[in-house]
Amino acid sequence: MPAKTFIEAIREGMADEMRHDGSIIVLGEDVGKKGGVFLATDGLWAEFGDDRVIDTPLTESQIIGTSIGAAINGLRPVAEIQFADFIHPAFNQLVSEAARLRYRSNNGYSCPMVVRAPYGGGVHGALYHSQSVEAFFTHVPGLKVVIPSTPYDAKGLLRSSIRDDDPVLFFEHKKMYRSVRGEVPDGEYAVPLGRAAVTRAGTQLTVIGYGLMAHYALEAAERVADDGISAEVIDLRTLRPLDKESVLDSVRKTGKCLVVYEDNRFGGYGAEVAAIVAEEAFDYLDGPVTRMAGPDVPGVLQPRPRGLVHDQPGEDRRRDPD
Amino acid sequence: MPAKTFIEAIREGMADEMRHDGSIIVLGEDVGKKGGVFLATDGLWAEFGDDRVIDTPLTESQIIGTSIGAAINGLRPVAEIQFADFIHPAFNQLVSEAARLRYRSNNGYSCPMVVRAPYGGGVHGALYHSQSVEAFFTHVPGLKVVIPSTPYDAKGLLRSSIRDDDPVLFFEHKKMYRSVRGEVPDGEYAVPLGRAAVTRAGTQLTVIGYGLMAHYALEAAERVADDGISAEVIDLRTLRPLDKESVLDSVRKTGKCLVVYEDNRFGGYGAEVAAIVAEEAFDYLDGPVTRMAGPDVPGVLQPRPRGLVHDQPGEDRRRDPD
Amino acid sequence: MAVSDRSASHLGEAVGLSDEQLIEMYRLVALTRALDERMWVLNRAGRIPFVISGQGHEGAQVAITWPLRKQHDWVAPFYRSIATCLTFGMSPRDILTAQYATANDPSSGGRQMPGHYGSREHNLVSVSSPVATQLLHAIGIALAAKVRGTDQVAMTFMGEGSSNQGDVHEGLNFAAIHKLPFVFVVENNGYAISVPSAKELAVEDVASRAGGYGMPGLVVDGSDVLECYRVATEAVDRARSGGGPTLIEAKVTRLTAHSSDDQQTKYRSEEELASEKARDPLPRFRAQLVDAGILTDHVEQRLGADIKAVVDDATQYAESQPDPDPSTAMRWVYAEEWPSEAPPPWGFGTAGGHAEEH
Amino acid sequence: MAVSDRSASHLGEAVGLSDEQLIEMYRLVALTRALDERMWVLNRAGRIPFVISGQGHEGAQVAITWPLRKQHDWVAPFYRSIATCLTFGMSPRDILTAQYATANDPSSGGRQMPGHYGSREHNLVSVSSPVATQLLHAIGIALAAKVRGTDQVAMTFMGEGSSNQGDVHEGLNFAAIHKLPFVFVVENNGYAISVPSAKELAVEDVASRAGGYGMPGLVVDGSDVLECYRVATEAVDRARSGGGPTLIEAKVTRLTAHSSDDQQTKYRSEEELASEKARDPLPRFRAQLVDAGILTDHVEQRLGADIKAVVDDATQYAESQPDPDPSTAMRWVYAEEWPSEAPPPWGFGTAGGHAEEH
Ligand SMILES: Cc1ncc(C[n+]2csc(CCOP(=O)(O)OP(=O)(O)O)c2C)c(N)n1
Ligand SMILES: Cc1ncc(C[n+]2csc(CCOP(=O)(O)OP(=O)(O)O)c2C)c(N)n1
Ligand SMILES: [Mg+2]
Ligand SMILES: [Mg+2]
Repeated sequence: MPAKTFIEAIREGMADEMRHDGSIIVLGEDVGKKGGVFLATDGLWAEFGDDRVIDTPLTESQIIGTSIGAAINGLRPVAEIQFADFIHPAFNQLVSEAARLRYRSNNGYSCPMVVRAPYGGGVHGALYHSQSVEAFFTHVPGLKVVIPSTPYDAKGLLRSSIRDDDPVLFFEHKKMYRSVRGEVPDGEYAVPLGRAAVTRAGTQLTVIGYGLMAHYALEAAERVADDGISAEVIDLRTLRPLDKESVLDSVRKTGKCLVVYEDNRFGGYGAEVAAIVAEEAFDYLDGPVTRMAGPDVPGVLQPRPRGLVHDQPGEDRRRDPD
Repeated sequence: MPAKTFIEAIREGMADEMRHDGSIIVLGEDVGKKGGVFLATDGLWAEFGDDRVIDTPLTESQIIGTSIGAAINGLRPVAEIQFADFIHPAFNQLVSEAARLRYRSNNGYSCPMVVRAPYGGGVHGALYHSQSVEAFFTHVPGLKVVIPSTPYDAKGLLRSSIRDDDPVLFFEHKKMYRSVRGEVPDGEYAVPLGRAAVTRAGTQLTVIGYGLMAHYALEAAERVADDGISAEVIDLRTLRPLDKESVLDSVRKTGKCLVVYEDNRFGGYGAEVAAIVAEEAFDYLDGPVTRMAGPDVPGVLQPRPRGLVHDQPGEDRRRDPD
Repeated sequence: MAVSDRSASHLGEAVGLSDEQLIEMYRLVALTRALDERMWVLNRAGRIPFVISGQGHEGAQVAITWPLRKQHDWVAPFYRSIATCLTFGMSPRDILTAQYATANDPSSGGRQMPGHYGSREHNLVSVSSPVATQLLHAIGIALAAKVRGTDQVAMTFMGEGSSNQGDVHEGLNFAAIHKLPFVFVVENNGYAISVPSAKELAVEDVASRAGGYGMPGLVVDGSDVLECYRVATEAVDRARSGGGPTLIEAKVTRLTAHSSDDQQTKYRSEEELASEKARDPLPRFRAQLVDAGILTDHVEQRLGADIKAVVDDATQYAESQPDPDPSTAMRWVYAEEWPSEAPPPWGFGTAGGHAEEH
Repeated sequence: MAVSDRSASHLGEAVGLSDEQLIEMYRLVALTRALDERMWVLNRAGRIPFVISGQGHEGAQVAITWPLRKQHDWVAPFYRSIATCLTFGMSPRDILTAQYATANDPSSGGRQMPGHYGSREHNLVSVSSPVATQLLHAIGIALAAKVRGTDQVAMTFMGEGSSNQGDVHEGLNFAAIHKLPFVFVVENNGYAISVPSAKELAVEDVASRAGGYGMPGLVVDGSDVLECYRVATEAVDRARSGGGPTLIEAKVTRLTAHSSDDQQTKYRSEEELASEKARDPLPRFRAQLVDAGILTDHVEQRLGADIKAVVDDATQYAESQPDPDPSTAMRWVYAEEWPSEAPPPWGFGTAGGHAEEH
């Protein structure tokens, strides 16, 4: 299998599906000629043209609202929000409209659409280019939320998301776009929504993560293995619906659970996972369900050698000019 | 002390503070002549005039964004969002702007403002007039979130919120406006933000709630008392910052914890409370931290004699014409 | 002139409508009014919990919806769009089952509050409560029509207060850029609940904003049914033929309080309320048709009886339909089967029910 | 004509500016350009991580900001507003410490990305990243000015792409209704990153939208500094005297890529890029002042030396300032003391630190 970067897998996922299904359109800011600010849609406009790859005005609510309408009338829009941080102007359209259309019409209408957005820190984005926004949406009945961590999963989950008949938010960790590589088969394959992956087997502790944190969890597990600690690592992949069974099965086996997320700790997605484990695996726990998460400040603080350092751009560069 | 309804206490709270501090303005849809759709601002326009009680156009993002600016330039706006369900168009202004202004300017700017909004079900509001939206905001560093449950607390917490130098979201359960009465002193008093109230002492179980659920928790505690179960009830009152100490003190004493919230269960505010208790009181727990919450559907389902019944308007009336 | 005579009156000829069509338009206006009045009676009698009314708006709604092709074009209505829904294919039974929130209410199966209409069968997009969101849906529908080449037109309706929402700005801009087959109808009744026009906007006409997006903006007297029809026909033709979107602002009057929860005398004077009656489209349209000899006594009697029967039928029907089964309240948060195709070979039938976590 | 001569040239007289003022305006334009160019050099040299530039916008920014009263009026700037910030009181050191994100950067103390300016001292509202939000803040400031009777004017700036955001619609509407002392400046450079005007809006001028809100909308050539000044003076005067808001659209050119992360040759042709150079305000303003005899060789040399010294100083200063102390990163999520008054007797000093839960 050819090794691809995370972003290549995503780009291919879109292109493959667009070839297969003429009802798929891509829309968003700068997704056309420029191919997106991260180049996730690079080449799509050249291949599929103006009608199917649409550079929208700088208006996120319009991007989502228009996608809803287009989905109602037979298209499968894949919308890009340039940074997850800028999804907030579209919050009403996502939460009040996309999420509820099927329910409120008693299954009369549906809204098959995907919203892709780069999220996450570690790229010196500070307050407005580093947010994790998943918790705002995993709370919303009617939305599905996907966060892949490998190129293989990214392409496979994107395919499932595009073919899903409900709105799916697909968050891509921007630090992973070019730094993470992995094998991606050429043929059609899909990774089902709603299934976590046990990415490392272990017996003494379950570490649950997603996105970039799924990688960090694996790294940490390898490191503590030297100390004789056997950690099982679960990459959730789909946050809503949560694969509760995989999580609970693992914790019932290991008896300990650590939930890792990059977002602000208080009220983040990991709180739900921790609460579920604490309630439903209580009899198996031999220690508290613990969480490791971002501190409760706007923007991202990153662990650095000298301690927590604010993730902002000036700094690093000055220490390390390349 | 005179007994007042919940909404009277809120109205009085605003009027008292406006008399005391000329920099306070009230703005929102229909808050003027009409006095608000629930009459929470009734009489304010007559007393304080056009400049201080402003009927805005039907534009929530403007209401919040304008309030931020007014706060920057010396006013203390108290904005009303007609229903909490309609706060979503203002999500970006609240989360990206109000919450971050102080932090991003390194304490150069602040944003003292209150956003009042009626929330909650039980009034046949169905999908769009019954939501609990607190979890979207309790997750956001920089925002404070208050949900009072008694007229006394409502007035006292509103005063503290108005005088607070940070943005405070103040959610009022609309079913309580006229159905809940209680004593409210005439003089100046305040209830501090960030302090929970133990509203019933008990030894065997801690029940944690807020808003209408704080009442239901009390009722339930009385009921199980007949069965010899001694439940302690905590009314959180302020959701962010959470009074963690009161919660943990109680659970460490009782060894059991039930968190009750009306919002959709998955990812709701109670998940954070449960996660904290499960982690920080683990050694004291002799049973799982459990949650009782709304089901994961849009809108509100209400417990009814025959089971969970969808909270929609037609039904009830037809069974019980008054 | 006999109605059965298919030849058009002068009145009809001038606007390109047959007398039958004029009478059908009139019937829809009068039927909507009767249905709406019935809703208030049912509300006062405690049978239905809430009314939000279209009285005063019906003439504009019928006339502007009329040029659309049923079950081909699309409408994203709002809570006052009863006449629009009836004109576009919904029945009085459909409307009243929504008020009663019965199990078979086609709008939402009893899930929504009254006034939130919608019908997949009739290409009427399901109404939600947050105002103005539907504009973007209609524009997305129009985009899909253009991309797919379906020759469809999408139309949406809202009040002048709602037109100040940010979504409207973003949507009109997008529709104009792509010259979408879209018509935006503002029913300007001078109030957003209690807030009068002067506090909602600093200009007389919402339509004066259209030029700033690059689309025509037309103001029409909403009590002049035939003028509304003329303007709408032009807009729909322009949309369908690739000429792009149009904004139509119909000046209407709100003959009732905002809703059954509102007391409008708190903010509208008795004189104002009395004088607004003169802008009622129903008597004006009636007089026009009577003067033109189209609406004879005979026809009027027939229509009156027919309308009464239909409204009575709808009431009795809705009264007798069962409530939604509480056990269904958890359904359709997500797709429960794979509607568009058989699950593909690799088996990602995600729709095969992601059992919601409880 | 000697510069020290306080008499105005014909050029200055025509617009009501002294020669000293004209030269100071020119100095600000040239200084901003030099500072901006330095930022790119520092970026290429790996000293600062990101540049978002105002090159091509400086003339309009200086001239339009000029009529405001420093430390009295208010500005809500955007990321390209370097010239505006300098004109309104920030120093080159302030700008470069923001690029370097030093501890003493007055914009954010090194918390924000470069380009997010702000200064409480100078009534410059802190810039955030989501575009267009600042418009509502400026309008709120103007509302407070009106309610408090402070005689202040609030001005905000943004690109034409950003002007399509819903917040702009909601804000302009509100400002017009209340006739607020507010000026909205659109710096139209024809692109929103890679998206050209024609895909951003269907009209030539954003200013054509002003009428629909009930405010004047003026288009001005942004490379014509004195015309920008004239138009802005009129708008600020109108705002201050109770005449309500104005929209000014300055047609400018973006002489650089969108930012240091952008490759504009992917979407702009070499010819276009070459021809856009003709719209650079700097040489045009220079020629005007030279022709009028205001900018003599002598003055120009002095300015050049001065500007170089100031830019060098700012660079060295910013280079040498310490990083923010990591331990401060958790501060100022909330107020940490009671800033506005002593805690009241009943002691609700909520600000007495709600220790954040960790
Ligand atoms: C986003 C949002 N905010 C507030 C409301 C509450 N609300 C419902 S109708 C209405 C007034 C609408 O006025 P207008 O658009 O003029 O329509 P009209 O009712 O006059 O026909 C308001 C404020 C809402 N439904 N949605
Ligand atoms: C809400 C939001 N969406 C997207 C972005 C990313 N973004 C930053 S600048 C920009 C283009 C702005 O174009 P314009 O308003 O014309 O200003 P210009 O940069 O051309 O001066 C975009 C899309 C953002 N900052 N905020
Ligand atoms: Mg209206
Ligand atoms: Mg631009």
